[in-house]
Amino acid sequence: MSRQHISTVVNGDPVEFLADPGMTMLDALRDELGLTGTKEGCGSGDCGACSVIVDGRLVCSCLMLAAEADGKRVETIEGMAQGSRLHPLQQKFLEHAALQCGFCTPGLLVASKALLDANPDPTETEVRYWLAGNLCRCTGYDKIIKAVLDAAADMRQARV
Amino acid sequence: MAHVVAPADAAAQFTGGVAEFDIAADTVRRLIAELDRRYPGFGPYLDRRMAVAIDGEIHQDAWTSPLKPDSEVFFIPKIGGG
Amino acid sequence: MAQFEYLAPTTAEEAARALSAPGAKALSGGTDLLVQLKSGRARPQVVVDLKRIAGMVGVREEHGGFVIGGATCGALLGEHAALSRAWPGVVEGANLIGSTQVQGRASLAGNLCNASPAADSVPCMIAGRATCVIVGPNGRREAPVESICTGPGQTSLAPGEFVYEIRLPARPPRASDAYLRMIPRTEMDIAVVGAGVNLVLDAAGVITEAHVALGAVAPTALLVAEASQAIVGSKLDEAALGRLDAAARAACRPIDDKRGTVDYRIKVAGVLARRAAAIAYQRAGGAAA
Amino acid sequence: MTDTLDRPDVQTDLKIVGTRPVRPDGADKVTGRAVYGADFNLAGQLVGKVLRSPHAHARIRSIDARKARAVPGVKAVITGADLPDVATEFHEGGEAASNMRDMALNVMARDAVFYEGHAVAAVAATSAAAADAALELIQVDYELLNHVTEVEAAMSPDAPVLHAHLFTEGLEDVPSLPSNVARRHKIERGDLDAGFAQADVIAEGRYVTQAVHQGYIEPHACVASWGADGQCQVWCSSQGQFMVRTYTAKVLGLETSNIRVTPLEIGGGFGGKTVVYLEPLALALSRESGYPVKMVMTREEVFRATGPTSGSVMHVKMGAKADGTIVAADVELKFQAGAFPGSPVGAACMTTLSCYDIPNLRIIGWDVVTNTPKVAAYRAPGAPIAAFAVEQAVDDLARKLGMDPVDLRIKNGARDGVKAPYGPTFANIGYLDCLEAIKACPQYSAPLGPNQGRGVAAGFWFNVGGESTAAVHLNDDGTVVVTNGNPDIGGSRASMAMMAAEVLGVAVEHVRPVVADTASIGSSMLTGGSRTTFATGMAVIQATEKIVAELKRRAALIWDVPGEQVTWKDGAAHCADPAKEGAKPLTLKGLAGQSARTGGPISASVSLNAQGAGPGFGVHLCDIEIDPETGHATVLRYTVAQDVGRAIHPSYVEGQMQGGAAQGIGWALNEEYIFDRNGKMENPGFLDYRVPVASDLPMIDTIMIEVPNPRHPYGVKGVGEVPIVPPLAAVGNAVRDAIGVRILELPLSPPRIRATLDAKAAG
Repeated sequence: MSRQHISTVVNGDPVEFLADPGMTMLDALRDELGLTGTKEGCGSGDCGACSVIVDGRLVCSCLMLAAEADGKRVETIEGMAQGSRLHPLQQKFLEHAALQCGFCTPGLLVASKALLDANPDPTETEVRYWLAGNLCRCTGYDKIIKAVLDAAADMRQARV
Repeated sequence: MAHVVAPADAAAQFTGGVAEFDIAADTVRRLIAELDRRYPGFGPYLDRRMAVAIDGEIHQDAWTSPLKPDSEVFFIPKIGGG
Repeated sequence: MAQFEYLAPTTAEEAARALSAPGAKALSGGTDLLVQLKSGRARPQVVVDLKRIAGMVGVREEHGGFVIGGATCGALLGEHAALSRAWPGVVEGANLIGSTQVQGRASLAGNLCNASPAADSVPCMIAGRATCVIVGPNGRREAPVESICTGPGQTSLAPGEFVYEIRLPARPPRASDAYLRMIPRTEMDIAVVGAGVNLVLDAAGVITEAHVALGAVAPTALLVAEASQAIVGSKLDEAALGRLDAAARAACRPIDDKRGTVDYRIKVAGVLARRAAAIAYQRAGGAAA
Repeated sequence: MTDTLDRPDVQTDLKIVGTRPVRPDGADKVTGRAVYGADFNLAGQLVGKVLRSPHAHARIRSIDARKARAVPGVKAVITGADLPDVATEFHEGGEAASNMRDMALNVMARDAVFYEGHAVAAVAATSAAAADAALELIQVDYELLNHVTEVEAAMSPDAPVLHAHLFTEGLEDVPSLPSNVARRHKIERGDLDAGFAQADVIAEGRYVTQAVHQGYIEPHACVASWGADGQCQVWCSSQGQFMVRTYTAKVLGLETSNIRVTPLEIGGGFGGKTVVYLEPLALALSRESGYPVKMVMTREEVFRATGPTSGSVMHVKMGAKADGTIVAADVELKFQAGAFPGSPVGAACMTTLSCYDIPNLRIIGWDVVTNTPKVAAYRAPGAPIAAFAVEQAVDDLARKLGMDPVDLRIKNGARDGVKAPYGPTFANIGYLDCLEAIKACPQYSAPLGPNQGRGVAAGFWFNVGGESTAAVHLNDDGTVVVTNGNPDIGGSRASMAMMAAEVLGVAVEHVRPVVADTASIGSSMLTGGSRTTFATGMAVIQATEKIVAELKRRAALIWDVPGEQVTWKDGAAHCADPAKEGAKPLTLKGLAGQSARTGGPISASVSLNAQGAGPGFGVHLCDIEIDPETGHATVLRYTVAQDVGRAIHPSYVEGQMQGGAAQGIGWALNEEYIFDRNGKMENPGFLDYRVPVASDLPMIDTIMIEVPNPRHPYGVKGVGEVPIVPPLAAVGNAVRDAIGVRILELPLSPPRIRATLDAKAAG
């Protein structure tokens, strides 16, 4: 099976790589493009550690073929900060100690960004159900939800 | 004379069920040596498997821990953690 | 992951030809197919991505009803205000599949053609009398959604055929639907039992038309005629709900598995049928049952 | 050398301890730059994969790998025959004491496989596809044997015997026949029969729990490189790089000096990464292939082949007098050990009654091998299981006595001066304070609606001290590096920096904490047993105190005054010599700048075996609502009160309390290993192995009770493990309160709750 030429835009930068047909988007990000911030926790779409945003839509990159990314815009954790200026969600996760081991954190940050892009003023319940696909085993979610709500408030403030 | 207590199952295996002893010893190392003299094989078993609690405080590896004349010494299985 | 060839045709006819090849499998959202590829349960030689075919992604209103592209993701349905107003149950079903991430990919046609008895989107499609437009090597045909699944993992589609779009009929006034499912957690699980109810009321709130479909209680989703008869002509009073509960339970032919027991599924099928009917009744404008 | 602090006065006027700075390693973790096990790569590395047994119990007659070796791109294939036949030897490398032979056999089978998923061969190839192809071509000739997975079945005389050499230890008379019972633990006190004779009420029950997994989101991963000169390097995520080095050396028969292990970031462990699975295989494959080898487990492999904790059957009988005095307790615990001996039933025996002062007790524990994956530690190993039984028996006693369940625990609770069932006398413990805090918290008196229930439960864990090393170095500009050997799973780098900064009297931002590889720091016991902040923290404090002593000596040299005339405060040396009136204080920066002239670089290192780890107590309160028609349970509200000694970084202490509670709630409601008739796990994935998701849980309120541990300069006690002990029973008691009948078997899944309600309705 011949490798396929894929051209896509990752975190705003045009990128090209060759992909075996069976390669997932997650494998492409990690092994072809060296972006190891997106993690594999299960490979079956049940843990959310591989969350990325494709054309504005939050998806699991482990359940998407790399070939499907041709011509699409992909946003990963590596694109959330602007240089060394952290995104408000990244800053609040640190301030609230909303991570312990940190393995689920990239997926949760990308998913939370997609949430606030769509719903700038979510309730606690809306945050919890939106993030239900991002498993965390260390924190019990309490501080994560508080960090997202706090960041949302700051971002609404900044917009005023 | 330190008052020494070993777990019932360790005692069952080496001392025929005797689990409490009174032993004159000023360090844990010497106390274990005396126990091994009375019940051959008991010393290495205690060293390998047991932590030592002296007057209420647990010492995981405590050969050098001093004993007071009326110390209370408990041998307890080594504790792992998760 | 076994090796295969990836094709992304831009016309339905091209796709049908590609899917006719031996060992060819269709790809829409991929949230079932990729899991099966990785576990080795599926070993296709060719994967045909349908998402670049015009009409496969999107929702449009037509003759008062709705036409949903076969590869449209559940999240997009939830964002379509008119569809969500007219068919809250269908949209609910699509938006309970897996996680937010899965709903960003999983499609109604994919959920249907994967033929899992527990598929969340299927009960309300069946109860809503939805049909699907099927494209194949010898042209297009339309078929009711309930005719697609023939058993766990099996469909009535011929080689080369795929579901091009799902059609939901026009809604008379005072008509609505609802979907409920039983899962151990609050998200992420496969339905242990699912129930979709579609009702039409008259001006006095009497049920003139009712369709009840159950998921995960038989080799395929079940359209339960006796359950409809149990409530048509009523205002969904306690007696009607009791008859509905009994009819739903009687129709179940579930299995014991790692998610639930036979006894449990039968009992809960009755419970969910009642509860979904009450929600659909309220949505259709009837007083709270 | 062992620096034993006898009785330091616990300092209270602290400026940094107790604050909540952002953790120094946080930026990398929120930007995706942190390097976890699977993120590390070496040029030219091969992909390693493992062939695992499809059978739960079978003898291996032969393995033919010729076709596999012929696959293009395959560079190495190994089986048990390529690894040393390790002799039985007990070694203290990570947990209490592990049998090296069993560990080696668990890393790769030799003559027989003991569970479905047991490693039988491994390959290394230039691509994953080639490795997969090779695995399918390895032919293993198995002779199927009968298998047993359930613990009581494994104990019965006619059960298939896994190990012919296994004779039960701990019995009065040495048994003549081998069996699956590896060991009997026994703790006794007083006269059980006399105790029960005094009892006015009795509570009794047979409790059953299933094997559950730690559930860390990061699968095991490592990269290994066997040098042509025999020098080996390993990069991996684990709870202890020294543990990996010790066990890998034992399994491969290598000198410790020939292995250097570099710790990568760890994506969760909870005890499950305190043993080795892949590292010895990756090194063996690297030796045979001549290339570095990278191995990453799939989620399915993590479930099938890495240590869950024990499934259990437990019998509890407790008696109390009418006035609420508990007079007798008889507890029997049967725990699965998995394929090789070593379940946490010993620790369970020691903890199960430790919240109580009971005069007459007997605790029997059975360690039973079964054809299931070898059990590994899971956060306070064994204690949550035993608490599930005892804390519900206590709940029954309270109901029969008509007594408030917290009051009953206060009346019989462990306190200073009480002798623990396993021996030592408690001192400086805050258990009663936790009970009072729960009784006073708003949730305890909040009204409950229909189908709602409230449950309370207590929990105990010893906490461990043990060996740690820390080194502190002063940089040229007066900033500081603190190096230690403990992987940072939950923010321990922040605590180390805070403790060093406190001693130095400088802002924590000037202290850079580093976790070093096994060649760059003295040996340290792994991160686990709730020990890191206590034991490694103690080493950090002592090393920093040595730095301060040296800085004062250097200042005295500069001022040319006697040493006693120099004091240290707020990050600077102060001169008290009247002759040097007006001498400006010498800051860290100033002293660092002159270090060349005053004796050279300023560094200090301390290695110690920390004694006196203060035990931890916790009391949890759970409100739950049951849907009577579907049996679905929803946790409405949850409060955790815990004696934390002294919280160095309160946010991360709260995080341990909340995380432990969440794992316990998952264990109680939905998590379980499901085996089919062939001993094959039916749910090896996060879809049907159901850990709690964000929408399952409410906020988890925390009450930190600080009863300082005098054996640590700042009063630290371990906090990581206690919080998982009470929740199983807290949820169990809440469900009982809601539905009026107790369910004695986990998990409390909807089908089980609905079936219980139906049985109750049927009378």
